[in-house]
Amino acid sequence: MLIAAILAVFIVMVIAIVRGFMGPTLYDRILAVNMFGTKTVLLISLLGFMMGRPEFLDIAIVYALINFISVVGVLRYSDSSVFKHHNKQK
Amino acid sequence: MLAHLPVLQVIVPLLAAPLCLFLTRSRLVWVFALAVSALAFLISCLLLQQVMSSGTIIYELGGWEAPWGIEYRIDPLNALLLLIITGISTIVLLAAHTSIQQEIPEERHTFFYILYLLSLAGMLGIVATGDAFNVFVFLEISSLSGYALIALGKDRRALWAAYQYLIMGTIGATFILIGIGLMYQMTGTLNMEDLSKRLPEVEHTRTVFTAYAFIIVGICLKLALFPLHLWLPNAYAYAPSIVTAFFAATATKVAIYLLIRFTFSVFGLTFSFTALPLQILFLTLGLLGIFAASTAAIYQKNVKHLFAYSSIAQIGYMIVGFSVSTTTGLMATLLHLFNHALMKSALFLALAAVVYRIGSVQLSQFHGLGRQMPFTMAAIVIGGLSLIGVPLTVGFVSKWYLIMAVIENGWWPVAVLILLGSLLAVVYVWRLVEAAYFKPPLPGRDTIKEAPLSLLIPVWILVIANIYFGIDTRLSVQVTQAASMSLFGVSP
Amino acid sequence: MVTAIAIVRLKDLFAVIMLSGIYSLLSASFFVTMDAVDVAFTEAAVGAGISTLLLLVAITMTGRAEHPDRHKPILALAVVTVTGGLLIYGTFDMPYFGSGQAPVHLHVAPRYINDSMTEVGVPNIVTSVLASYRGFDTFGEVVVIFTAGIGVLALLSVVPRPVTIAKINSLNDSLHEQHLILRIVSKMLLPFIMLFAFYVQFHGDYGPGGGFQAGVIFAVAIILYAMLFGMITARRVINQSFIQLIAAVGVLLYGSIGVVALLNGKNFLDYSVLSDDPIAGQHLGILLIELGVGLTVASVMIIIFFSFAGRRDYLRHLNDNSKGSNNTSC
Amino acid sequence: MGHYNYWIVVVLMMIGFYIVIAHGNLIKKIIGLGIFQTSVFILYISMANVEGGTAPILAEGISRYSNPLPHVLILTAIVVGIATTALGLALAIRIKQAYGTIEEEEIQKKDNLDC
Amino acid sequence: MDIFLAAGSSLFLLIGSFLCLSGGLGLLRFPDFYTRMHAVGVTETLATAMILIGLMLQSPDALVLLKLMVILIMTLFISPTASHALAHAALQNNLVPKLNKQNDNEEVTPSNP
Repeated sequence: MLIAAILAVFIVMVIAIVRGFMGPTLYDRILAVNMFGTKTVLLISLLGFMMGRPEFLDIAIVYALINFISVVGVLRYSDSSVFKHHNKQK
Repeated sequence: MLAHLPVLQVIVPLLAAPLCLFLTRSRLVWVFALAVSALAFLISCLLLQQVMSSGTIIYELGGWEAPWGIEYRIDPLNALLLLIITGISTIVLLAAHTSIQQEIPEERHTFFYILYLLSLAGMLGIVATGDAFNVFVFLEISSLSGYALIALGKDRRALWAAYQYLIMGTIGATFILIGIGLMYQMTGTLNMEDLSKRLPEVEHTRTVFTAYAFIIVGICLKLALFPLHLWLPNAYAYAPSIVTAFFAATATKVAIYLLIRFTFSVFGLTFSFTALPLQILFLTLGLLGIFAASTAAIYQKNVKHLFAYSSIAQIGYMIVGFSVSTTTGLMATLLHLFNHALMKSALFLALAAVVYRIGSVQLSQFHGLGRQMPFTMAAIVIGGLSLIGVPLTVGFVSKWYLIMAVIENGWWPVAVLILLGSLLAVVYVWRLVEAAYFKPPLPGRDTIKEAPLSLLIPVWILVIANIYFGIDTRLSVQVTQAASMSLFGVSP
Repeated sequence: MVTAIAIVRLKDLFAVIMLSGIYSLLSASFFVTMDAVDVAFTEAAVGAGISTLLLLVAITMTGRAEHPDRHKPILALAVVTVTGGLLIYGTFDMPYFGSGQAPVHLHVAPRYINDSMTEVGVPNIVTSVLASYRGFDTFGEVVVIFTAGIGVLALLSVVPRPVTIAKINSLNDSLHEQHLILRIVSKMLLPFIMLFAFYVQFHGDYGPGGGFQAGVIFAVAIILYAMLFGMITARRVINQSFIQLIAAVGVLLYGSIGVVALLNGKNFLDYSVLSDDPIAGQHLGILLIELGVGLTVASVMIIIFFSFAGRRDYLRHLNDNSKGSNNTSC
Repeated sequence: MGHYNYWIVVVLMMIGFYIVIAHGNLIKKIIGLGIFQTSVFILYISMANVEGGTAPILAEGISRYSNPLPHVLILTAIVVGIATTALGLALAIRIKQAYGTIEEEEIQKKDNLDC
Repeated sequence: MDIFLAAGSSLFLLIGSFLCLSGGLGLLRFPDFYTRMHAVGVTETLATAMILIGLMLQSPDALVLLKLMVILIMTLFISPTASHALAHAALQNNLVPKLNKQNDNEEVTPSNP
C-alpha cells in the first residue's frame, strides 16, 4: 500500500513540475511549487516508513515549514513593482 | 605551548577576527590586527626554525590520528610559505591605517580589518593543513573574504571585478572539490600523506586521471595561469591598494603552493608527469604567459594594471621552473615565489602611497613625480629593477637559478626566451621611469608632497629586504633547497 | 531529475527561481533516498528556504527579465562538452554505484561506523564525525559563514534612517490589512517553529539535525516575522549590532572550546579534557560547539537577510525621493 | 546499477556549468553556480551509498550503514555554497546600483566607455 | 487488532492517493488559475490528512505519532492559509478570473523581454 501511495505522490509531483514549467502566470508557478513542497513532505514521510526509519519525519516537518515560508516570501515580495509591471501589461 | 605552534599559527588570526567586532574604534582595531599579524609572524619564524632543525612537524587536531582526523603537517615548504604570508601581511598592515583612510569609508574600517584577518587565516590554513578537504574549506574562507575585500574598492569597476573573481574562483573551487571527491572515491581517504600512499595502487585508472586533471585546472584558475588569468588584472587594479599589495604578494603564491603540493606530495612526480603531457604543457603555457602578459603590460595606461599583468608574467616564470621538475627547477620556483612576494608587495605599497597623494594611478598622472615624491619613486624603480632581474636585487637571484635549472636540462632555447622576457620587463619599467623622471610635472600639481612616513617606512622595509636578499642569499637559498629536497625525498 | 533541470533555461528569472527551488527540493528528496538524512535536512532548509528567499529579494532589486542576447554559446558549449566528457571518461573506472566493495567503504569509514559509539558516544555518526573527528573542518565552516556575513555587511550595510512611530504604525496597518490571515497564522506558528529549532539543536546527537540546521530554522522564524511585520519592527526586536556580536560569540565559543583543550595540554579541539570521563567530555564538547554553530549560523542568516531587505527599503526610499525631481530610470 | 547514476550527475553538473559560463545575467549565473554545486553534492552522496545500507544513525539490529564521511563533507560544502550565493547576490545588487544593469555585456560596454 | 489497523491504514492511504491524483489532474487540466487553485487547495488538504492518518495508524511509537501529528496540524494550518494568501494576492494584482468563454484569449500576456 505504501508503494502505491508513493507512486501516486510521485506522479502528482511530476504534474506539479509540468505546471510549474508551463506557467502561464506567476501564481500558477507559486501554486505548483507549493503543491510540490506538500507532496515532498508526504513522500518523505512515506519513504521513512518504507525504509523502516521513521526518524526521517524531522525532515518532513522542516519541509512543511520551508514550504510555508517560501510561499509567504514570494507573496510578500510579489507586491513590488517588478512583479506588478508584468501583470499590468494587459 | 611550543608543541601547539602549528595550530596557533592559524587560529590566532582566525579567532582574532571576530574579536575585532568588540572593539569600537577603528584605530584600536588596526593596532589589534597589527599585533595579531606580528604574533603570527613570530610563530611562523619559530616554526621555520623548528622545522629546519628537527624536520617535519605533525599536529593532530582534536587528538584523532591522521586518516580519521585532520592533521597539520609542517615541512620546510609550508614553513617557508607561512613565513612569506605572515611577513608580508604584517608589513602591509603597518601601512593599512593611513592608506585606507582615503579609500574606504570610515564605517567600514572594522569590516576591512576583520576580512583581512580572515583572509590571512584562510591562506595560512591552506598552507598548514595536511588534509585535502580542509584545503577546500580554508580556500573558501580566504577567497570569500578576498571577494569582499576587492569589492571595497572605490571605483564601481571594483564590484564588477569582484563579481568576476567570485564566479571564476567558485568554479575553480568546485573543480577542486570534484577532484578531491574522485580521489576519495578511489582511495577512501582524504589525508594527503595517506593519499600518496594509496594512490599508486589505482593510479592507472581513468578516474584518478580525471581527478588530477580537475584539481590542476581548478588550481590554475585560482593561480591565474595564462589562459585563465582574465579575472586578475581588474581585480588587482580596482581593489583598495592595500588589498592589492597583500594579494599580489600572497594569493597566487598559495595557489602555486597547492599546485606543488598536489603534484609532488599527493600524486607523486612520476604519475604527474607521465599521466598528462604536463611538462610540455606547463612549459608552453608559462612561456606564453610571460610573453603575452609582458606585452600586454607594455600597453597599459593604468600602472596597477601594468603591474598586474607583470604579475601574470612572473607566474609564468614560476611555472617554467616548476615544469623543469628537477631540484634546481623547483628551487628556482620557490626562490622566485619568495622574491616576487617581496618585490610585488613593495611595488604595490609604493603605488598605495602614490594613490594616497594624487588619487590616481594613470600613467599620465605620473609625470614629474620623480622629483615630487623622490622616495616613493625610488622604491618603485628599485622594485622595477628587481622585476627585470638586475644584479644585486632579488630578481636576479631567482632568474639566475631558473636559467641554471633550464640549462641543466639542456633547454637552451628556453633560457634565451626567459632572457627575452626580461627585456620586455625592461620596456614596461622604462615607461614608468620615463614618465616619472623625464616629463615635466603636470600643471597645477606643484604642491604634491612626499608620502607620509607611515606609508614610506613599510615600503622601504620591503625595498631594503629586496636588496638584502639579493646580496645575502644564504637564508632564502638554504630554506628553498631544503624544501625542494624534501619534496623530492618524499616523492619516489 | 534531469527534467527539472533542463527547465532552468527560461528567460524569466522569477520562474527560474521557482524552479531552482523545486530542483533543490528534488535533490533533497534524492538525498533522503540515498540515506543522507542530515544532508537532506540542510539542503531543504538552505537550498529551498534561505537561498530562494535571498534570490527573491535580490530580483526585486535587480529586475527579473533576462536579456535574450548571449555571447558565444558555442565556445561555452565546447568547454562544457570537454569537461563533461572528461568526467564521463573518469566514471568508467569508478566502483559501481552502491557497491559495498568500493574503497570508500573499506578504508577510513569503518572506524567511524564501528567505533564512534565507544570513542565519542553519540548515536548519530554524522554528528560525531562532524563535530569530533573532523571538528576542525566544521570550525572552518563556521568561519566561512561568519566571513560571508561580514562580507555582506561590508557590501550592503546602510545606516538606518530614523523613523517616526507614526510611520511605523501606518506601515504596520497597511501590512495588517494586506496579510491579515497570514499574520495571525504565522504568529501562532512562530513559537512552535522556535521550539522545533531547539529540538533540532539538542536532538542532533540522536537523530538528524544539529547546530547548523537549527540555526537555519531559527533564522527562518525570525525572517518570517520580519517579512510579515515589517523590517522596522523586526529591527527593533533584534538590533543589528547585537546580532553581529552574537555571530562573533558563536565563533568564539567554538574556538574557546579548542583553546580550553590547548590550555589543558591536549591538542586543539580535543574535547576529552572537558570532563573526567572522556566520553562525557566528548558529549559536552559536541553540545557546546553545536551551540556555537547554531548561534553563528542563525545570526549570520538573519544579518544577511536584514542587509538584503534593508538595502531594498533603502533603494525604495531613494526612488520615492528622486521620482519627483527626475524620472530617468533604466 | 552500474554507473548511470554518475552520468546523470555529470549531465546536471554540465547544465549548471553551462549556465554559469554562457549566460550574461548575473543572477542567472549565480543560480547556475548553485546547480553546479548541488550536482557535486549529489556526486558525493551517491558514492556514500551502500546497497542495503541505511542512514548512518546507529540503531539496534542494523549493521550496514552508508558511509557518513561524504555526508559530513557535503554538510560543510552546502554551507560554503550558501555563503558564496549570499555574497554573490550582494555583489549583484551593488552592481545593479552602480551600473543600472545586471547584464554582463552592458556592464562591459559601460566600462569601455569609462576608459 | 493489528489487522484492523493495517486495513484502516491501507484504506486511508488509498483514499489519500486517489485524492492526490485527482488534485494533480485538476492542476493540469483546469482552464485558469483560480480553478486550478481550487482543485489543488481542496484536495491537497484532505489528501495530506488522509495519508498522514494512514501513516499514524502504522506508527511504531509515541514520538513518531507525535511528529506525524505535528506535521498534520501544520499542514492543516498552512495549506489553506497559503491558498488564501495566494488567491488574495492574485486578485489584488489584477489577475482576472476566466468567467466565461467569450474572452478566451490569454488573460495575461507573457512579458516579452
